[in-house]
Amino acid sequence: MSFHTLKDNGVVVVDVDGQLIVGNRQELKQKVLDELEGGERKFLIDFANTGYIDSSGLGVLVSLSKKIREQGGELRLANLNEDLRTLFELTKLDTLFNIADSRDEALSSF
Amino acid sequence: MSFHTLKDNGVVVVDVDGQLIVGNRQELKQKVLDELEGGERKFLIDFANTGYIDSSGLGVLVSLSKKIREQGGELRLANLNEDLRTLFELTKLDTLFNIADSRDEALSSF
Amino acid sequence: MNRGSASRRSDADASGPEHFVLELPSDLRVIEAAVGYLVGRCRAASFQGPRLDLNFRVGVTEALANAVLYGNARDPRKTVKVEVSLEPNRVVVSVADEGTGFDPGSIPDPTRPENLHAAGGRGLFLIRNLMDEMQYNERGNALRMVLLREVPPSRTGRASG
Amino acid sequence: MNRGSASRRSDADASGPEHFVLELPSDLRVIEAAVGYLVGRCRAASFQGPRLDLNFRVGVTEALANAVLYGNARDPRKTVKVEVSLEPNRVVVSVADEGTGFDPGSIPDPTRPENLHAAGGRGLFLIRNLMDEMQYNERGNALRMVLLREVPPSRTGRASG
Ligand SMILES: Nc1ncnc2c1ncn2[C@@H]1O[C@H](COP(=O)(O)OP(=O)(O)O)[C@@H](O)[C@H]1O
Ligand SMILES: Nc1ncnc2c1ncn2[C@@H]1O[C@H](COP(=O)(O)OP(=O)(O)O)[C@@H](O)[C@H]1O
Repeated sequence: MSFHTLKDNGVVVVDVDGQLIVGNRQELKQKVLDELEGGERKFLIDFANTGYIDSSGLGVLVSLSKKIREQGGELRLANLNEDLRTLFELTKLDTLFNIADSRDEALSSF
Repeated sequence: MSFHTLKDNGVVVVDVDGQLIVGNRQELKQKVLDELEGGERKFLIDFANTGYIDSSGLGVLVSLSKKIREQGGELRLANLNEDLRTLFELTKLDTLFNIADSRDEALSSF
Repeated sequence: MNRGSASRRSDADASGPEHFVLELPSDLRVIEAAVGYLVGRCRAASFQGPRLDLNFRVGVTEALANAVLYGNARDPRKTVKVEVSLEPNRVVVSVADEGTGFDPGSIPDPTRPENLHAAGGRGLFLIRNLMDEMQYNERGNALRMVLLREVPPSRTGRASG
Repeated sequence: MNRGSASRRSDADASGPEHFVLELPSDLRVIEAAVGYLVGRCRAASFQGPRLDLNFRVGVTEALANAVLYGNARDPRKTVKVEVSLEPNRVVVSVADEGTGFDPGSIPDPTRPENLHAAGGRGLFLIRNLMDEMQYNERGNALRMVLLREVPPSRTGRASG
């Protein structure tokens, strides 16, 4: 698993390669919080290359979204495959997040 | 385990926090090779915060030292504790490396 | 000379009903590798598709995480034992920790509006919804989960294909 | 309901001669956690000092790495089994893989000048020099290592303290 970050037109885009689970969620959290502290306000997490997410991974997304909103920013998600969508629907977290089909869709409407 | 890199007067100093073993040696190798590719020639690996090293870790040091020498550079080691020194002595690798007692000693004589 | 161990290892190659075991240190870093091993064994027995990639992977990850974090409270002297039976139509996974257990009946529903913004509390819910059966022993330190290979008509979770 | 598993877990709390087991997926990422677990168990039985921190940690790491890399050739369907007996004066560790074994007699000495610049080939040498006894089974897929708690008079390896 690894995380890659790039900036696209003022949006911090984080790619999650591999699993987002209890063993590594802290890394993602720290990365995003560092950017938030550095003044960034628009965040997109791209799951195109993500294997699976567990409840800890979902929890990190919920708490990041909250922290970003508290600073007047926004977190969006993109490229959830069918399995990941099922997880968000089961847990009703699909009602909490702005979930775009593609990275471009998420970026163009920020 | 994590690696921290800084530059001190033209020397790339790498701190190894934790273990340098079969599960993570590639990370160290890649980090140093990237710097070598980027034109750096003087390297110091500081083991002050290292727990233990296994034969794979020793092997990475040997192969990095060789690659650096091939480019006209030099690799030094510093702050080996008594356990780590024992490993270098057992394997006779203490005869292959420039091993300094402290970081300052290694840096001042580069 | 440890012949006992050596011969036990070769028995593992004999075919028959697939049964396999892991005994793991209480360390979150082993979970991904352990789940990878179990998924690999299942796949080799031609169990595949979203029931493996989603339901099995996530359900087993949750069970292991709870065993390490709560059951064994990351105590470095304790292990987590995983036993898997791969049967023709289903897989049975047992995850046992060395903790004192808990009361799984007392866990709130994470999908209620007042819980939706909580960072935690979705693990057991996911196990319950992704697996076809889940049951703790009386003490609450051993969880037995059953996943059917094919989607049963009226269950949550994705259909194959 | 998996009572069998649950009761086996509680037996582990009973005192007596310390014997413990791990069964691990063939994945390099589990090695550090596994060694951490074993060291923790040893330390809890008041085995400590450089014989634990250096000799035991490195010797067991080498044995696990070889079992994963060569014995099981990282085959995701195979596991590595570790058995430890913690006796009053020594610790006995057996590491068994599911490979076809090898001939440990044929491994060259890595400290000879012509081998000193090689990147590999120091694992068995370290085990041999850090442990007080080491012996493979006939097939070569199970390694039994013995480490005395106190330094014996005429062995390589650091003295306590
Ligand atoms: N194996 C276990 N041993 C003891 N307590 C457990 C165990 N598994 C779960 N629990 C308890 O159940 C609670 C809910 O777990 P879960 O639904 O996975 O959510 P979370 O892990 O986010 O708290 C945990 O906080 C813990 O108190
Ligand atoms: N469990 C094992 N099963 C099969 N072959 C093994 C095993 N352990 C070691 N070997 C063989 O012995 C060789 C030497 O191992 P070692 O001394 O640890 O050095 P290295 O791992 O650097 O090659 C390995 O390259 C491998 O061929």
